[in-house]
Amino acid sequence: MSVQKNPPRRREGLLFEKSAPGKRGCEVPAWDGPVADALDARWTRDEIEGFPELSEREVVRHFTRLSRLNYANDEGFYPLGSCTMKYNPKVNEKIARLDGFAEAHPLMPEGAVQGCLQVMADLERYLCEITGMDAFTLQPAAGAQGEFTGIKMVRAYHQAHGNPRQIVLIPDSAHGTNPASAHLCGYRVEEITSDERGCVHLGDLKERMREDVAVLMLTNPNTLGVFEREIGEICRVVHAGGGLVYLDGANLNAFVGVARPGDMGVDVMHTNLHKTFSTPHGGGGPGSGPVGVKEPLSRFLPVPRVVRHESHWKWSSDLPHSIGKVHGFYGNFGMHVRAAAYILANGAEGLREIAETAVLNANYLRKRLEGTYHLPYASASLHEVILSDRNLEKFGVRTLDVAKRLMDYGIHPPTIYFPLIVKGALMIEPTESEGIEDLDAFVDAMLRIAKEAEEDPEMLRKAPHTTPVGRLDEAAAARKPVLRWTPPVRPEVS
Amino acid sequence: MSVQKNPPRRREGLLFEKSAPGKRGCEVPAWDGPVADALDARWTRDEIEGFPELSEREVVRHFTRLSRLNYANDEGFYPLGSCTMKYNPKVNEKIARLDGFAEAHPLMPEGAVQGCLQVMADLERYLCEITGMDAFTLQPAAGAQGEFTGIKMVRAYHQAHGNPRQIVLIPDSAHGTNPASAHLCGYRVEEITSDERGCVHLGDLKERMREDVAVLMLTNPNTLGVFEREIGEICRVVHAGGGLVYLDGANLNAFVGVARPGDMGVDVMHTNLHKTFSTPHGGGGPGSGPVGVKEPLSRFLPVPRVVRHESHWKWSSDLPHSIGKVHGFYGNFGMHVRAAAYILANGAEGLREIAETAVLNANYLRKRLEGTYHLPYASASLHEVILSDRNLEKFGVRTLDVAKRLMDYGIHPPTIYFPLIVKGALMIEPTESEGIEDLDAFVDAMLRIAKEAEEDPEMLRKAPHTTPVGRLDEAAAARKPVLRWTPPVRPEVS
Amino acid sequence: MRYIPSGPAERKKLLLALGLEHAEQLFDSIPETYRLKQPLDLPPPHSEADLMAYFRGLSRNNLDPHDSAVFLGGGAYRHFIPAVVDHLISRAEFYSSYTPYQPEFSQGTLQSIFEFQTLICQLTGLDVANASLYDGASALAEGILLAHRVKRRRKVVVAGWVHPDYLRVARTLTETLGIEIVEVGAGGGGVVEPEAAARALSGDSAALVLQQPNFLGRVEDAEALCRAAHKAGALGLVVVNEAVSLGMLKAPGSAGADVALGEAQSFGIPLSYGGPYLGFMAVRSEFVRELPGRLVGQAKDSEGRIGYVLTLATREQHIRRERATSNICTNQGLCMLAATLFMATLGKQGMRELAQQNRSRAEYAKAVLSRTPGCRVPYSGPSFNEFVLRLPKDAAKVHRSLLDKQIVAGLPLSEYFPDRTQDLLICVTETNSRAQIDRFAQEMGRAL
Amino acid sequence: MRYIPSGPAERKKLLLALGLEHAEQLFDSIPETYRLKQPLDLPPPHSEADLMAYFRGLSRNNLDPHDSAVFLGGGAYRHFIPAVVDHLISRAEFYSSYTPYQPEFSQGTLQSIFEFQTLICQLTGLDVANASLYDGASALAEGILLAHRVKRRRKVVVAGWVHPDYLRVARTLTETLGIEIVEVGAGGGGVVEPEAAARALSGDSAALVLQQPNFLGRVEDAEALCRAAHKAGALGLVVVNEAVSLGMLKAPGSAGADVALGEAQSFGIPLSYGGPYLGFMAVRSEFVRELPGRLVGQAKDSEGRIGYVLTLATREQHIRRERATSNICTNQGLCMLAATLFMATLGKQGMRELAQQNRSRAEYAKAVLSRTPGCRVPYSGPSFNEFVLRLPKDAAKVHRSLLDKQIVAGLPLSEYFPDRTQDLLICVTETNSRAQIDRFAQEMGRAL
Ligand SMILES: Cc1ncc(COP(=O)(O)O)c(C=O)c1O
Ligand SMILES: Cc1ncc(COP(=O)(O)O)c(C=O)c1O
Repeated sequence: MSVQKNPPRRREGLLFEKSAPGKRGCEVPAWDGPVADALDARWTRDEIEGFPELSEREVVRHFTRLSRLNYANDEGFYPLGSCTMKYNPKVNEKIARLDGFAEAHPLMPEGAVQGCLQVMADLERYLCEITGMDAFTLQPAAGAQGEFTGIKMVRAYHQAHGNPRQIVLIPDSAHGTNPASAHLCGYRVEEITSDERGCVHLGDLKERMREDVAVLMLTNPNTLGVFEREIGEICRVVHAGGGLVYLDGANLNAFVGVARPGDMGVDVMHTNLHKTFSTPHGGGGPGSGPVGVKEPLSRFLPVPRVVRHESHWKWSSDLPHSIGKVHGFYGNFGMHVRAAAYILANGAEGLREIAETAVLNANYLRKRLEGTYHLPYASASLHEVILSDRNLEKFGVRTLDVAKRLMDYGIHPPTIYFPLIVKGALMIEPTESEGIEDLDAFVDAMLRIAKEAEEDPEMLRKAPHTTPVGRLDEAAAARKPVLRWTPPVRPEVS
Repeated sequence: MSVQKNPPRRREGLLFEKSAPGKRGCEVPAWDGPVADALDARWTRDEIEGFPELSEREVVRHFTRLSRLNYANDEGFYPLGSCTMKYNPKVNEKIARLDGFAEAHPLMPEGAVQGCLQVMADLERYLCEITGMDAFTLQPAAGAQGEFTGIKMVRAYHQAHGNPRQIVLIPDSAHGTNPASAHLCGYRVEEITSDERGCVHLGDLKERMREDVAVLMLTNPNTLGVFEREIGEICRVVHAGGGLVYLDGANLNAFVGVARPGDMGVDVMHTNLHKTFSTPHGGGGPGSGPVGVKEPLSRFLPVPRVVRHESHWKWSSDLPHSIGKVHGFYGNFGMHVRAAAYILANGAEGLREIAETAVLNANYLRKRLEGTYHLPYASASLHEVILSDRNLEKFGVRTLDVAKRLMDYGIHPPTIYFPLIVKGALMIEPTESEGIEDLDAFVDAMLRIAKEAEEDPEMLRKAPHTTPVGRLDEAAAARKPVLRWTPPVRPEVS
Repeated sequence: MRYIPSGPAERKKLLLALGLEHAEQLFDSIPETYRLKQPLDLPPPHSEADLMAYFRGLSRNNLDPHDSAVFLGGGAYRHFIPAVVDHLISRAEFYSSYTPYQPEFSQGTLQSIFEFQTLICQLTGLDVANASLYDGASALAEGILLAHRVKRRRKVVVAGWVHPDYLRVARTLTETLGIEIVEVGAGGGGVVEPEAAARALSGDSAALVLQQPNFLGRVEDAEALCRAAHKAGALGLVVVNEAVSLGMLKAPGSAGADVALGEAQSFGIPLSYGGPYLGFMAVRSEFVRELPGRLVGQAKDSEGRIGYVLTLATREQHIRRERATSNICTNQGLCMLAATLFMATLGKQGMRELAQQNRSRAEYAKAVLSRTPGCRVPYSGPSFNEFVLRLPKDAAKVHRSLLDKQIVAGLPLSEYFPDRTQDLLICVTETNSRAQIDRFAQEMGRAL
Repeated sequence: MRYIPSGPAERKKLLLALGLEHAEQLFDSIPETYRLKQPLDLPPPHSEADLMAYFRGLSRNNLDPHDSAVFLGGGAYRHFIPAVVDHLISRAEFYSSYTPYQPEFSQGTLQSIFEFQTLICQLTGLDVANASLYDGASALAEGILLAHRVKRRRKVVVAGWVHPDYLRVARTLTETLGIEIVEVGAGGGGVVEPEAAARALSGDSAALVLQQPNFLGRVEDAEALCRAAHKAGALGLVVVNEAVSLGMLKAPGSAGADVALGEAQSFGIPLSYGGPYLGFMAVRSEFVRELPGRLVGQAKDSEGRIGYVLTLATREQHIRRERATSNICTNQGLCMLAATLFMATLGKQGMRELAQQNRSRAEYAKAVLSRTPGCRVPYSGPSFNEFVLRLPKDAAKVHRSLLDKQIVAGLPLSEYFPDRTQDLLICVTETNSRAQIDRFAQEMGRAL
């Protein structure tokens, strides 16, 4: 019988496939002045070939449908490790959209944008207090750009002391942006191995800490969610060799309000406003990666700096040793407002409660899942816990299968296969934004999947079964990449 | 094997089930003044028993999840007949939320709300032009309240002529609000039968048109989507008997910009801004049901009226024969703004294009579905087409089954079992907001369902199969109604 | 037209499918004589940018709400609205759908209504609540009609200061059914004497109506009044038009009310120049089949899963037509959702604190304003967030002069009661800062 | 804290499950010495109402955008944004999700990116575009790095008026890799002479960079410049910072560019005081494996259904680490979506008309302003929506005095080039009405 209880859903076509001539979704405003003479044809184009023509209704329906093919953090558990998928307060969206902010042109005279400058000055001050650093720049547009900015200042610092040095030390558990940023600053990267606790191998560090080492890029808690207890000693070793310590502050959520990197010997760090400070992840951005420094590095900060001048805020570029600019204007201001609002909403107590709850949640998950899933490092966890697929190997089930199957339970998978030092890693970061109900639902699903691995591994290997599309063949897609729509070739009319 | 490819989704609990003590989603603002002494206990209450305690995050997640259990007009075809589920322009939402409008208190001095008064005056003028009536009131909060207001004015009119009369004539195809509104105005309702074309049976009308008939409530095009061609003659008959003609303008979308009720002999009418004029249906409202009258009835309009006074707009209650007020303030202003914006966006051409496209779409569906589905009335269709389940009877499949099954195809069912004069009615109103792609998808689904009726009627009778819950037992729910959550009774602790 | 998905090409294709040549033929069933020979006389189509500019301009012809201090209540209240409310009611799944006739496709709306009904029951201390009515005024009319149906008596006694507009609407909506509304004036304290109300009640009284707090902001003795009603065999109807007071004042149900109804605009719904607002009604369970409007109940599917459906529809017009409990069809759905979100977000503690703070701010304002030479508060008994201030001179004039200072000094009572020329009805909510209140008192002093 | 779902009861329960007594124990792995002994010194927690009031107050310390006439461009442009853009990017499914690592749960984001990539290719006339970069300035740096990788040459020639901030950023981002950026000044017409550019190019030139229209608003001869670049074996890089111009000016790809990159803020992204904006980059297909940033490609599942995935990830840092094409990870996702929505809504005709109207308004402004006695337009050749106006006296002073009249008279060029004391860079878009332009000219006349 051809009848199916679940008839196949229509695929949502591309914008271009829905287009038909003569339509538009928005008219230009009426203009009652003269129409300019056309420019000479050598400067101009014909119509934009292939560009879609759609009504407003169709645009709305298309993207509403597309949105419903996405999973949202507002909808359910989203434990993407290292990404801190916390709740994005709605009021922040409203604040960032206040006309006075949203319509402020970046080249406005300072007197016309005192509100914006105040927000930025406030945020710099809050970040200094929260991290224990002496000064912040808000220019970097994301964490990776923050890393670049920080390392570039390190370089300027060493240069000012006569020698930029050549090497950046990075633990093997670090995020890929660390080596990439170091490289972009003209440094050679050397890896530090992790010890059996998952932490920086102190012996290895000491060995590699030579005089051409510019900086150690440390992540703390590291990507295993483990606090580098020996950070004091680490900093001493590096400083003794004339090097500096950079902190990748992506994991600040683990201890915000509890401890401060600036008190631990860190010289320069970035923080991701789209992680600890709740600015929305937006399907991949925009983010913001402010960089904080200790006093000796502050003369290298990017310009312009927001400074107080009598009763007003002003921009100053009077910083001769500055590394220059890393952003076309002042960074992602829209994210600065949101982060400032988030800090004000929380206050000191609220921030501490964030760290406590994030760590509590992660440890609860660890407690309930370890055993069933293999726990590669037994060290105490802070805000995230890393498990692996070792216990499922005997059924031929891998981390990828577990991740895909979670979707059938209506849950977003954790980060997988990172950090690289854990084979088949499942990197689970619940954040403080999950309550018992959703934590337990995740645990239940994970435990059921472990059972399914035993009972029906084949089904797992074909998961997900309930998503708009099934498991996509990424390898094939990379082999013959189709990166844009092109008009279908019409069979010639005979 | 206990493993299921599609594991059951968790039910989203009620707010009350998610509550835990000590939480709140919003704090009150800081108050730096004195705290008032507590009122005497005889005036006050203890805590609100059972009221939920939730964080903001939980509220957002709960309602985001609930929203995803809904089907949206922005998502797909929603051919709910008689409801005109057209596209709701996004800019109208933005306009209605402009601070100046959204924060205007209704008791503000007139000088402080000239913007609001202008909007209302504009809209009244537009509606007069569009319908051909002489004056409009915007007070009624929805169509049914508009009906009441109109009939009440009819009563006042007759009363002013010495006798309120006793009877309201209403065709048997009319919407249930018509008789209910007439009744509320103290009238007795008499039904007019429909003829074989689905229109007012002229003979029956003539017979019933006695001197105690106050008004005929006519829907045109009627609920079959058929234009009452003889409206001229109908009005003559009623007027000859000293009666008035009320037009239920719910179906104005069928001929807006093409013809005007005011030119056909209608004395009073309502229009639903949430239908023809695109204000959002909001899951059941709010709506708005302005009422238009011809000059002889205008002295009975509700007060206050917005009037011009020198260079300003003012409220005037100087209308001694007014029926009084039907709304606490001036009606659903938020809907007035949206409707005015919609009319301005369209202009005369746009409005006409609406009617043309709505009728075109309905006739296209009719053309493709008649035959497979039974067409009870062969008269020309305007904006909607009524089919029935007659052809499926032999398979034991009813209209309800077709409606439920449509959901499995991702399409909202049409209005069903209305109008009452068609057995097993499927009342399909595509509106102008559907393009060929969605019209065809609906046709395809309907044709497949007709085939499924033949091949697997049992499956149809159990549809839907893919929705968050299956077919709900409404009869059982009405028998023992559970209309609110109550705390679970805890087993006594022994 | 940008809102219509079919362009010229698609239009042609559809016409072709119908064998038509031009669109005019679609209207062949409308007699030629009625068809417009020329386009409507309306402004030209506006681009979105021009539309936005036009309406922004109009909105700026209103008083700037963020550059003024507004002390207006009188049936519409300015309260803070948490951002989650607008965020969620703006989801297309809520705002672009309609009455949940098809429950399997509408569980989001249905469950929200079920939650709303429960919240209203909890707040009012009654058993059943409906899914909304148009506004507080029409809710009062519906309440009176309900009492009329239940009691089959034709008189309704209105005790003391009920919102005058509510009464006007109630009269318009009920008078043709022969219902007579009798008002019992308030005593000197700004509240009605229960004895006076008792005297007005008789064997043909269907209900006694009181407003809590009343139109002058005073707390009525609802318990005594309801007792009097019951004694006369009438229902006790309590009208609430400042719903925030429910966080603090005795629940109508606990005070003996049979019906609580009113306006819930205060719960997350913008002032929006008077609408859309949110009428509500809750009753004792014995009257459930007499309730007007939609009701949602719990149901199950064949697998035993819980869901929600519209229920007891036989009360409604689409089934019972002229014998329905009301003619209402489209109600205030999205406002209901906003109120549900508001209540859920504030929660048990928030609702209480909000009420308390409204009162604290109002008491503070009462204190500082009554210290202004010549001003006094004529009714000294308990009030919530509104009170009457009596000036030594014409209140409307003072009101106008304060407007130039960007202060809306409440409502001159003369607008409703021409003889009350010296009274201002002043409302203070959590949106009025101490600085605003102090400035108000200062400028009042100058204006006198 | 209202953003955290666990209250005191749940917290206790979780602690109990871990066998802990108090939360401090959770941090045992952080050495005691580092743990804060007292709370951070931050303002107290703000209720939502107070938060809103505080930031609304700050936002009102900025110039009221609806009560002023702003003629500023210079890399950020005020354009009308259709309401659908904000409505759709505000859907939680888009804005609260992250990089689509798990394609089966992210088809909405992935398909949008695929559409964006296509739209950018169509606009630029090139073959492949990525999923976004931080902003136009960093896109230029990435473009230079790409040319450096492809050509293995260390010099980059910048021809004429490229945005000075873009150059500063490009320098910061590329200089440590030994890349040298050489500038070739523009000629008297405000554009660079192709011959001058050709002379500056040599065997160690990796690329020639030009901006179209250039920083002074003039249209460069991109074709001739790219030809010169190719002759020297270098790539032609075209920077676009007013993306609306692409609706009218020759597509960079058609003019011979190998790489088109820049800023697409003009497409539906609010000015927002300089960010977040939207860097983009498109290249000829031969360079696809050298592209920085994310790329989405088409894929299939086992049933042959089409879907979209992140692809060619081996270019990226999380796989290739220090040998990646760039360090970028989080990009400008939601801005990319806004731009996609903007382009889809305007569509083929809208993009063209928008460009034309920008030019018409700018030409009108040019005409009326240059009629002001003493003012002239020093560069008379073709321009788009920006142009330089030369005043008879100090431009910064005039600028300041017009500000008092609520007119932001463009950008005094002295802010970037101290010797250009008499020049204003003026931008006119569809948001500047004729009345605004006329008033600008009038007030300019008075100010001189
Ligand atoms: C540990 C760590 N470092 C750095 C980054 C890079 O930050 P961004 O994506 O903001 O550029 C990430 C982001 O995922 C991260 O998790
Ligand atoms: C024909 C007709 N008349 C009247 C009404 C009642 O209008 P409202 O729901 O706005 O009260 C409707 C609503 O569905 C209708 O379709």
